[in-house]
Amino acid sequence: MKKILNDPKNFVPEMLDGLLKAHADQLSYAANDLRCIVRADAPVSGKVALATGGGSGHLPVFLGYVGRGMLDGCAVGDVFQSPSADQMLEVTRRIHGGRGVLYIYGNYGGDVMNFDMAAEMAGMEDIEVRTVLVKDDVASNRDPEKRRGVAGMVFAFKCAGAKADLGGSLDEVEAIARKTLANVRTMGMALTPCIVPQVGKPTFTLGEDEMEMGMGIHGEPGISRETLKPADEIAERMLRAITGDMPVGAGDRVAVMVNGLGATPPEELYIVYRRVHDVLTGEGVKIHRAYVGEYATSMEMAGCSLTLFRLDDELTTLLDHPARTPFFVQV
Amino acid sequence: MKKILNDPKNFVPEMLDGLLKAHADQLSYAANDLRCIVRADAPVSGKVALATGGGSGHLPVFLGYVGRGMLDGCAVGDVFQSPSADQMLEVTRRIHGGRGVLYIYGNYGGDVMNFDMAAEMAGMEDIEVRTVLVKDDVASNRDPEKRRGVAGMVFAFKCAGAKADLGGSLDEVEAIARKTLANVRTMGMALTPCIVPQVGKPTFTLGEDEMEMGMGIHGEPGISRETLKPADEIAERMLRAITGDMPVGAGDRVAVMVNGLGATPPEELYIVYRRVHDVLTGEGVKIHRAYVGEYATSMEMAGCSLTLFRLDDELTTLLDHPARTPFFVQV
Amino acid sequence: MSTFTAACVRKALRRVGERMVALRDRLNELDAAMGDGDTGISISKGGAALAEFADANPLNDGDDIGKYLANAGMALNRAAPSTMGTLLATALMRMGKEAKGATTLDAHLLARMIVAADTAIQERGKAKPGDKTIVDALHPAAEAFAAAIERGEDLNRAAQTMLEAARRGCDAATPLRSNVGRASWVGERTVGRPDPGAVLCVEILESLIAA
Amino acid sequence: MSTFTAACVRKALRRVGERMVALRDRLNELDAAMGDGDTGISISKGGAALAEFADANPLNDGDDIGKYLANAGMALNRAAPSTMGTLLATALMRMGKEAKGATTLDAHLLARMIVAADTAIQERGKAKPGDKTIVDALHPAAEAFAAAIERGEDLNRAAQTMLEAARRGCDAATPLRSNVGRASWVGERTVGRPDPGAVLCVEILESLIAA
Ligand SMILES: Nc1ncnc2c1ncn2[C@@H]1O[C@H](COP(=O)(O)OP(=O)(O)O)[C@@H](O)[C@H]1O
Ligand SMILES: Nc1ncnc2c1ncn2[C@@H]1O[C@H](COP(=O)(O)OP(=O)(O)O)[C@@H](O)[C@H]1O
Ligand SMILES: [Mg+2]
Ligand SMILES: [Mg+2]
Ligand SMILES: [Mg+2]
Ligand SMILES: [Mg+2]
Repeated sequence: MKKILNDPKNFVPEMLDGLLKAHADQLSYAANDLRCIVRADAPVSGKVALATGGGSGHLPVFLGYVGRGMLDGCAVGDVFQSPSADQMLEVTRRIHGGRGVLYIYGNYGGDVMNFDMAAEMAGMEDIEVRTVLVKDDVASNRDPEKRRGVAGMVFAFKCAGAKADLGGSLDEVEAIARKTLANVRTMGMALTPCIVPQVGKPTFTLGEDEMEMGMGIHGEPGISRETLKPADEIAERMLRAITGDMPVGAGDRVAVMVNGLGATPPEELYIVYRRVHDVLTGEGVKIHRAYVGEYATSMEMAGCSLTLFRLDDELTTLLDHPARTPFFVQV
Repeated sequence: MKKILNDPKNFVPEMLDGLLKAHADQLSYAANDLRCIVRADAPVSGKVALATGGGSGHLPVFLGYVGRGMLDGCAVGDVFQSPSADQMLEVTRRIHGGRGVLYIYGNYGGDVMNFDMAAEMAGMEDIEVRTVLVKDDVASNRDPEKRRGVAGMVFAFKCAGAKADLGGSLDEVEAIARKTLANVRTMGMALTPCIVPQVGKPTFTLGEDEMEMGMGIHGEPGISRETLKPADEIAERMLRAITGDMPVGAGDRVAVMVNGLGATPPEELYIVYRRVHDVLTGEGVKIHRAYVGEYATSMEMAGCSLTLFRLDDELTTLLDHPARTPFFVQV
Repeated sequence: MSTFTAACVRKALRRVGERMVALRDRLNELDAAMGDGDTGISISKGGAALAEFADANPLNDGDDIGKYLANAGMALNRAAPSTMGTLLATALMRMGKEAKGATTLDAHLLARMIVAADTAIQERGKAKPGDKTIVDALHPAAEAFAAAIERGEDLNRAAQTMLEAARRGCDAATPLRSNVGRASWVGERTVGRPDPGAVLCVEILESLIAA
Repeated sequence: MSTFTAACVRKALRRVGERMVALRDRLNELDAAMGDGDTGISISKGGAALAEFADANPLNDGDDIGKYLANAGMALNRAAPSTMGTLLATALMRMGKEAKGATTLDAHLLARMIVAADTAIQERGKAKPGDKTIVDALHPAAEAFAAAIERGEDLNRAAQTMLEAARRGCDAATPLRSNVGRASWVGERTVGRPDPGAVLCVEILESLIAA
């Protein structure tokens, strides 16, 4: 296991300790628990608060989007593990600014169950909580309700966060999160596995010339395992999987995200972006913004995902709104 | 070779094509050559222009720092190869805003020879060119003049770029670049090799439990190959190599950069940062800013480097100056 | 034996916790084949938390066993907030609620508690028998146990009946295709592989009745 | 033969270019052991550019050979701006400058051109003999060739003398420790390994005189 760490048991607490020390101007934590990350200026009174949460090992997802114009708090679990209902509740209490709390997080069994428990407990304390699940991964199920949440969640954080920053009500912020996600689809592929520090070995193997289309960000097997294809073909396959589910055409405006899973260098992501750009613009689709880089990772997994976000004027304005977090700065 | 690419021969041009399409609002190119990257608004008249250049495979280094408050142009070579003197000259011509051009780049044989040729040719066209070489890697030689340039160059881009943005003269901007680099030291280590696309196999191998201290960003062998140590020990070793060469102590103010070489996840970088932070603050050193992430990479190499930047009031102001490039945004 | 005393409950909790710890590698392997390979990590942490809870918290004759179990459930959730851990924690909390105020557990109360665990897991997780989850083992086990107690079988025999039902349920789920949770994303590839949650259920019941 | 015609020069350029292409893997391997493993990539690109240049650009009797070589050097720099490529390009440009205006190359001009190449590389790269670079092969070769011509050896014999001097210089550098360029960062580990640049020099001279 080629990782830079001390005792694998301390991977998450030490990571959080370092991160909080590096970004003390922007981040703090609640309840004396490093896993309950909140904005340094939380609660922002009079603003709808946004919270997320989930397992570690996906930086910048999840806590990397806590900051001005995006999220107010994040409960942090062990690697690929949900945080506990307790921790979500502590975050909820600390960020609540009097106008309700919106949970936005990925559709994973453990997270859903714990967030549901936390929402029930918060409700008993008269904090109004709403929940929007991210289910953007078209590869994970034909049934849109059963899909898992991956990189596309960043657009939900961005637009709902902007709406809250602009003074929107809980209803309005929730509606923006839902509208955003109704227009976001992601498809990914992987070249290599990653290693959970406490397990110490890869959860799966891929042959030297194999790739897996549709693989999940925890290494969940995908749609098909096949020989490695050229970048252009990979780009087109991902694009077609998305537009087959959410058509875009001439006159449409989109944001594009090409996301690296960890070990894939930015150079390769731009090669993928190039093809996506050429195909989309060739079909008359206007690309309003391109996000190429690491937005949702799986530690040292090699591979990438493509996310398309179909925009209207309202979503465009919210996407363009400034934001500043330790991992995402837009001016 | 697990890379997402088309024909390896087209790795650099396709990467550049994608990158220029993704960042058309910020970047453009000169002389009809994608390898001659310039700010979209170049030349900025009345401003000292800054140029860099070097091989591909290190994103965000080099071209990722072209933008407001940092660099004006960058000549891009093949993977780990210098660009040609021609290309540097084209960049120089296009960015020259009437107040001279400063070259800041790493101390590598091929780059030095080509930049020297370019400077001679630019001189014949009455463009005043100055050169500052980056030699921050303490591991690469005992003789400071023979050291190679690595991640620390980002601080030179940042401070000299800020000085130019604030209207400094060529003399002043050059002096800031030199002063910055006199106060910058880097030390790195690697866990795995990387693969040059056109070579197709790793240039070296490291055993499953080995690391190499002091390895260069092209895979140049380092100071010692040894069994993998805990993160805290790695952090301390890098720190001691730096402070042995450039002492810092109680009352000093520094910026710290923990840079990932490509495959090492941010989680691990924060574990390293944590130890650096604790040791330095324990010794009374004040950390003014922390940069943790990928600033200078070697494609999919696993490993990290530590850079210390000793600050005075002038350098602090310049470091804090806003900047905006496709890979580096500071508000 | 026909009723469980406070001391028995505490010991059983400890035993179950230890079994969960021991299952680490096996559950990881089963989950790696169809999920994210971490069931064992999380369940072993949860088991350790249960054993620690039992060690740290005395349960004397006359104490409220229900409250004790509910608190153990909360400790389990904090230590193991994964899908499986959360469902087990939910089950333990609901069993505690069912036993609220009780200072010993007789056969009928035990049967109601196990049925409550089954109900709680189905409510929280929304899986049905046949979805290839822990429910495929737990649901028939709970029904068989309740029926056996109902028809007057002694506790030991009823426990064996329950365990056999769990085993049959677990085996019957193996040829199925996972329909919920992470494993559902794998689809066809889960066919023929045992479900980690169902296997865990059998193991927990086995360690529970191993006196 | 005692003078090179325009046609000979063009053919020689092509031959050298092809040899550089053929050396790809060998130079990569040598450089991998002490540098960044890319000498072959860059030199093969440069060789291809030289061969292409020779194919694309006629050189007729009466044309300026010096200018032709200088342009070839610029094409080489564009295609191969690595250390080795840049040094070779610099050498070629300087050889062109030395031969400026010449329409054939006689033995004495050839000797001056090779000395000029050596000087150019030493000026641009600032390496001295003994630093374990291409200079260790090229410098003795240039000196031996000039001396042989001086003492009246015929061109073919003088060329053999030059090649032997290059080979001896290359071999003598192998036990040394690299003192400049990327290889110097490796330090001790370069001892006993042939220097890619010195090997390349021998190969180029060999292909140059293979008529
Ligand atoms: N919705 C559900 N209801 C009941 N059991 C479930 C559900 N989802 C998953 N499971 C069970 O959980 C087991 C996996 O647990 P675990 O590895 O902790 O999940 P995860 O890694 O997704 O958090 C499965 O084998 C299955 O038995
Ligand atoms: N300063 C120098 N002067 C002369 N030759 C040099 C110098 N530096 C390196 N070389 C030669 O260049 C060879 C390496 O070439 P190359 O792989 O192109 O370098 P790089 O990868 O550093 O650009 C070495 O084997 C050596 O012979
Ligand atoms: Mg899990
Ligand atoms: Mg090189
Ligand atoms: Mg699992
Ligand atoms: Mg080299």
